[in-house]
Amino acid sequence: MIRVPCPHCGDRDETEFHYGGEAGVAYPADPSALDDAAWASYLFVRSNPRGWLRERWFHGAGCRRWFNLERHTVTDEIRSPSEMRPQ
Amino acid sequence: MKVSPRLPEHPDFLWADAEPRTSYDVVIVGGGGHGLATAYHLAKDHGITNVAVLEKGWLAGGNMARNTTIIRSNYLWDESAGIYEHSLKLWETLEEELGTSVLFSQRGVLNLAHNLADVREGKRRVNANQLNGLDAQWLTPEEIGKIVPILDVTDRPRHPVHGGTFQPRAGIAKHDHVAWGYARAAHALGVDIIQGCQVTGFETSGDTVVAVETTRGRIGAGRLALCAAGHSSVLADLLGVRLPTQSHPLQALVSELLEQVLDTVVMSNAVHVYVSQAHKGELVMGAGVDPQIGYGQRGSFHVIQDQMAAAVELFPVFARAHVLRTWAGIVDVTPDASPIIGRLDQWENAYVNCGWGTGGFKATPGVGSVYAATVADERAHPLAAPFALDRFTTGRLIDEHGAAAVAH
Amino acid sequence: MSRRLDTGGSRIDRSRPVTVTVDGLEIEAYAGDTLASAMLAADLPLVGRGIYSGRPRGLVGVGAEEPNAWVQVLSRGGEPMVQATLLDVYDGLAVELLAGRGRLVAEPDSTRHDTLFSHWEVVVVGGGASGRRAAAAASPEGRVLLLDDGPAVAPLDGVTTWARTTATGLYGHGRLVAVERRTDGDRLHHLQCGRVVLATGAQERGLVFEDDDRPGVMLAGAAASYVERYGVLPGERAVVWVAHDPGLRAAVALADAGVEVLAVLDVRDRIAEPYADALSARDIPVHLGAEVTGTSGDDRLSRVHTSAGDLDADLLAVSGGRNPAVQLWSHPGGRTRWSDEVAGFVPVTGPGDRVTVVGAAAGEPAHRSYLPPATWFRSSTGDPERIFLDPHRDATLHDLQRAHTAGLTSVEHVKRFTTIGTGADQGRGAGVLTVGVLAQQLGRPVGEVGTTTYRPPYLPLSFGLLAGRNRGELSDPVRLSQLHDRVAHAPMEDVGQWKRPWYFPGAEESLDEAVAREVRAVRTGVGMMDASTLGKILLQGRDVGVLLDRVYTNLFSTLNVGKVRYGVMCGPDGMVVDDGTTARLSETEWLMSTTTGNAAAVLDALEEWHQTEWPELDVTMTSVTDQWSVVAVAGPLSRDVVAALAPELDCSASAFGFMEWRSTTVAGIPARVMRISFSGELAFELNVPSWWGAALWDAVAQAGAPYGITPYGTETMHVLRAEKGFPIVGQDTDGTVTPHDLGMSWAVSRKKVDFIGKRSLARADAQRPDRRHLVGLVPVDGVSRIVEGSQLVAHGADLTAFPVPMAGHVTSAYPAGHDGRPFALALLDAGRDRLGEVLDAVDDLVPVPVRVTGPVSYDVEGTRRDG
Amino acid sequence: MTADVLALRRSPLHGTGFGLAAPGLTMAEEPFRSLVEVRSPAAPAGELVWRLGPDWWLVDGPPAPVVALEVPLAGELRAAGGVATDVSAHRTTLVLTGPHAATLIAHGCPIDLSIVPVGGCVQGTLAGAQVALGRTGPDSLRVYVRAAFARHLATWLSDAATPYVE
Repeated sequence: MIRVPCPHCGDRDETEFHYGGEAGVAYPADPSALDDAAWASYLFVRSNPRGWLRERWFHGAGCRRWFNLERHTVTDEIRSPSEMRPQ
Repeated sequence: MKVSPRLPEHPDFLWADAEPRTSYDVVIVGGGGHGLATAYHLAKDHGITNVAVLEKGWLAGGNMARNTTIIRSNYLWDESAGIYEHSLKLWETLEEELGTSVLFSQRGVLNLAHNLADVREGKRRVNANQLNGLDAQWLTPEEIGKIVPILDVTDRPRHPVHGGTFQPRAGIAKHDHVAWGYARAAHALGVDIIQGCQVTGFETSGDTVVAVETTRGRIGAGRLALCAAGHSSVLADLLGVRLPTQSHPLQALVSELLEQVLDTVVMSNAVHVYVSQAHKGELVMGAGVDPQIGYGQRGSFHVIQDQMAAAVELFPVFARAHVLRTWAGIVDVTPDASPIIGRLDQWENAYVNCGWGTGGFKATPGVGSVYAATVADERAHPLAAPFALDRFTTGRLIDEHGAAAVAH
Repeated sequence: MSRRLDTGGSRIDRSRPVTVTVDGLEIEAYAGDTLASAMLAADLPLVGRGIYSGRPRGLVGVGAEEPNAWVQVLSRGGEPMVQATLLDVYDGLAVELLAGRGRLVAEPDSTRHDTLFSHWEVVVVGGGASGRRAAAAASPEGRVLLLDDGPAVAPLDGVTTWARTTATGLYGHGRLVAVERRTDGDRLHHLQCGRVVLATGAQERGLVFEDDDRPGVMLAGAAASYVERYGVLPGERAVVWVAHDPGLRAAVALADAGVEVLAVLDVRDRIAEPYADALSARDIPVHLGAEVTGTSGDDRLSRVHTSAGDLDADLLAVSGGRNPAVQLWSHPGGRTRWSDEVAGFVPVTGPGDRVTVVGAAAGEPAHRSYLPPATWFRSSTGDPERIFLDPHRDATLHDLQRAHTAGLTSVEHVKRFTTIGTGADQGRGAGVLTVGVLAQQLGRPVGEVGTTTYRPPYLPLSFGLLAGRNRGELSDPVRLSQLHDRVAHAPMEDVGQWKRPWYFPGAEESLDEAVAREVRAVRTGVGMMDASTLGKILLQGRDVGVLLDRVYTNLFSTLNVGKVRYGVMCGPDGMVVDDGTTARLSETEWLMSTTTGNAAAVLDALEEWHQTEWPELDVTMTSVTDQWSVVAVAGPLSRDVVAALAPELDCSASAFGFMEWRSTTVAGIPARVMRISFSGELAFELNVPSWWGAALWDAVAQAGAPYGITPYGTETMHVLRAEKGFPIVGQDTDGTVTPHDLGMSWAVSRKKVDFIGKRSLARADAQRPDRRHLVGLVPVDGVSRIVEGSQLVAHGADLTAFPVPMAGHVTSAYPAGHDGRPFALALLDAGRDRLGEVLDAVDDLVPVPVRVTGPVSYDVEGTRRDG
Repeated sequence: MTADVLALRRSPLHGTGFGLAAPGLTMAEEPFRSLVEVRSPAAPAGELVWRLGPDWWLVDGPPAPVVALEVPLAGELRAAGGVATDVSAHRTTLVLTGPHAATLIAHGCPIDLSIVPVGGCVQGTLAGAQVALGRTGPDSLRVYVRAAFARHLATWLSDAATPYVE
């Protein structure tokens, strides 16, 4: 069980959330300027580290806000929900 | 008090651990079922015996030891059916091939449909399977009830059974027997099996991988074959290749030993129930994949609870069975739920086999054969070719989500 | 014969006798007994048999460490494989002894299993002395819970105490799962803990030797506990063999209870003075550096063979050491190491700062007077095939030796080879012993051989308990439209969690007959259906048009107030994910509809794009799916029905155009009426606040009665839309289909710089001319039925020459359209270039020749939508 | 006429017999409340105003005896400057009171309600249904559940309440 620290609602069970994968992967400013490989990288390639990962969560059953946090993918330790503007 | 029959004994000798030598023609990273089968086929089919299998922990202690051992080939797309059916055929002769018992039991696999959309998808898959020469059937609830009397096929359950697909040649095997059988056979052909040897880096020259750096020293590599399942992306990162895989916990559980009540495998993607009764009598069940990335080999308890609710709904008789032990494997999932097999991007002599998600066990013999051929011949085996990494760039995916949300 | 003492027994209530049946034999017991203590009191030496060997097995332990006494409960509905040491007796309890394998019974389980969540600053597991100390110390921290698996916990100030509660799993982030045994059905507790203190104590472990599985061989501490807790004498003449001081204490306790202790053997060469004195005072001979080498007897112990000679005894009490109970510590990833001082695995690296461990579980000795225990596991002699390491699995030293000679050195491999520790007791007794014996076999220190990771649950949990209240109709929420009562007589189709009317059969009418009638009504008269389940999202703000332009493939910002537009949504990969109509209610308000199954996913996706990529857009989104009940009135006569219902509304085609909406009242009910059509016919969708849903349905039925209005369900809706070639996302698409594949290039804007999915549609694979296109199919003979899910192959292809190349599949098929003839939709390779071609649609290897048509098979010109 | 049309309304739990009046627990549906979701940085005015999330509020007012496409409260709140959406028929209101009220919810909801003050609100899942839970007193809670889930939740609550019915 992961207790996810929602910055707006406090710690809640993971069942209230949707997982959003790696954070910080921005939608390209001009997708048409990317070649197929770069576009495929945006579509499909995300960090999959054994260790700390900055990732996105969505409190779908609660305040319905997206936010970022850092989680250790081996221990599930979570630190510092970071800035409010997630991406 | 009824006494139970013993399972077949393991052979008197399996394998002896090797000390790493300075170099090998092929270094396989990952001593699970796929790595061992690949080593075996390199030696057996291609005469390449100067091979090391590096395992960071204990042999076959990863997903090989943690899966629900379901074997089937009834996948939707031609490419998938091709490689899985190749594998199923190898399963059918594996005991003779390896000379050891693997307890492959062709008891059939049922995939249940719970609504009209499931029915449609199930029939689509059965028809594709039949035209690909596979033994697939569509069964009505009544027919299913005859095969699995303890399954409630009335309209009582919250999500009633509307029918299902059935593959009679599908079944289960005993994972330790399989892994150790490959290890024994590979060892007998001269393959070095090296446990407790973790890869920490790679030495490269131009577009060539020269050696692997390990916790037990540098090991020269003529060719490199990654077979590390959920850890593949971590290894590929060391070579500067970002794989489109994500590693998730997949939970499973067993019950106590029970007198036989279920002699086929029943899967229900819609409600995440995957159950068989193993050779000794325990119910073995797989659950859904946790959504988040996780390498901790631990899953979330609520997943197990949801799964039990669904299982008891379908099999009321299960209410009084007990969960003895739960655990999780780490499954590496690709965007199209199909594996990646082939050259590792720009590297001349490095290959990758990963992304099997929940389907890796059943593919073990097939992967061993086609991946070994790919590495030995330095070009993709025809059954492996569609699964090359570049499909994510071209967009020519092999999307098995529709027919197998969790592929098991 | 009874072994019950006249006095004593802290857990039993002698005023409440109960009768228990074991294998058909009635025995007397007391409330507070476990089945194990009752059987011991009744002098029943046999508690089970070896799973493979069939060897008789007796009671070994007093709690969760018991390997042999697993029974099939027959009473109260029955339960397989219940540990007799943890089974509280009740009057009428009936059990059957087992050989390591239980059975499931068909009788339905009616037990009400319960789940409860609770939240605590501190939870202490284990009500022994160290647990009570920890709980008392923690009490100022807030909500503190002390739980214990025993029958009672003495009250403690500032601490909540729960008895009969066993912690079965510790998970990440302070989640503890525990089971409370209740007479009216067990309760599964989810405890969310600020921190957890494990005071779980230690479990006694045995010693192994030849014929160590003979009934009458028992753990010494367990034997003493039967005296203390239940007033039962476990034997009359006993030999005690120990490797640590607590075993000596047990020997003294047994002697004081009246057992004739013939000898005490200790593997060590020295014991502490207080114990030497106590044993000497009771005239009990002590043999140091001694060991048991075997046992004799038939089905129960009669003679013990030792290095100090043979002794006639009916009890051999052994105690090899204490294993700190580190299972819960281990569940979330806590590590352990071997300690020679403790002669056990003790906790080291924690699973995080929320979890601490105290007392015996941390390896602390219970008494300061204790001398160090011996690291000792088995006698030095004996036939390996008769030295049982794990009697529950019938696994012997011989099996372990075979694993070793086969080349296995890891304890994980050895356990799998021998199956030690995989039984119902999960090796609580055998696990550490096996590590020790393996270390000896390998000639390596125990700490180097290592231990295994413990997996939850600590004790078996029934599937029914885990399912809890989620049984039957509660197993997954049922979602109902607010006019469900009006349509509840129809057979229902499950669509996600929704129940939707599938068709409305008349008396004796089949599905096909009912659908044919319903289709005819809509095509020639008027029909009505409940369309409430479609997802509805209200978008508000200045920039809604901008957002919609980005998420739909077509242009939306140009839509005028009062108008409705159809849109297709793709994922970033260019594949269709949803479709629906959006109405512009005002300059800043838009009402979007989604497919029934995708409502939540679409709202989630919109919020994701908005919050994570375009937060600068002035848009808010609110789900209003359940706010509105929607009745679709469709058919050439629908205008008459709506006109009768809504006198204030000018329904004429000129005043109220296709893809427009109006506010009005319908039968006095405030309504929003939309002229949209999923059937191709003139149609009106009446939207009212859902508390008027039933009233609206009644009013439409009443107003439509003169026109023969016919209720129709999802099946007819599908037929009607299929004739118009309207795809259903998720049926005619499967995540691999682009809008172009569907023939909807008209809905893909070329003007927009970008929309979600646009870049992917430019990839080579999306541009292939031979992609699968949506087409129509009709049987060549005009009558053969086409089956959904059929694969399409070349006409006349040899269906025995595998693989048969497949060119596509049938996504939707219906036995009869408006003309009474079968038709279908399909995805076909390069389908739009193959109109007129004949193929075979194959289901179950039976071909049906079909002709490829365009996807629209009815009113191709689109003239009927205006009536 | 207005009264006639109002009388045609059916709340989601109409006719289900839902309700309980036991010593430690009462449960009832309060039908036809005026419920409006408001998006604004500042709390809107109102008797019962729940904070659902950042800049997101639920205003719960008495039933409005008017026949209209939306309840008057929505218009009032819009006029006061918020972005307002009528959800009166989208959700229904269940009122639970008594010392067992919070415990009853804890049988199917992992949220720690004890840290929710009077006037505080949390959103989460209860028995598989998304709900907003507002505390109006030490022993009284309001449960706002989507209309389509209302019967499921009512059945579940009635089942879970069994131990608290003396």
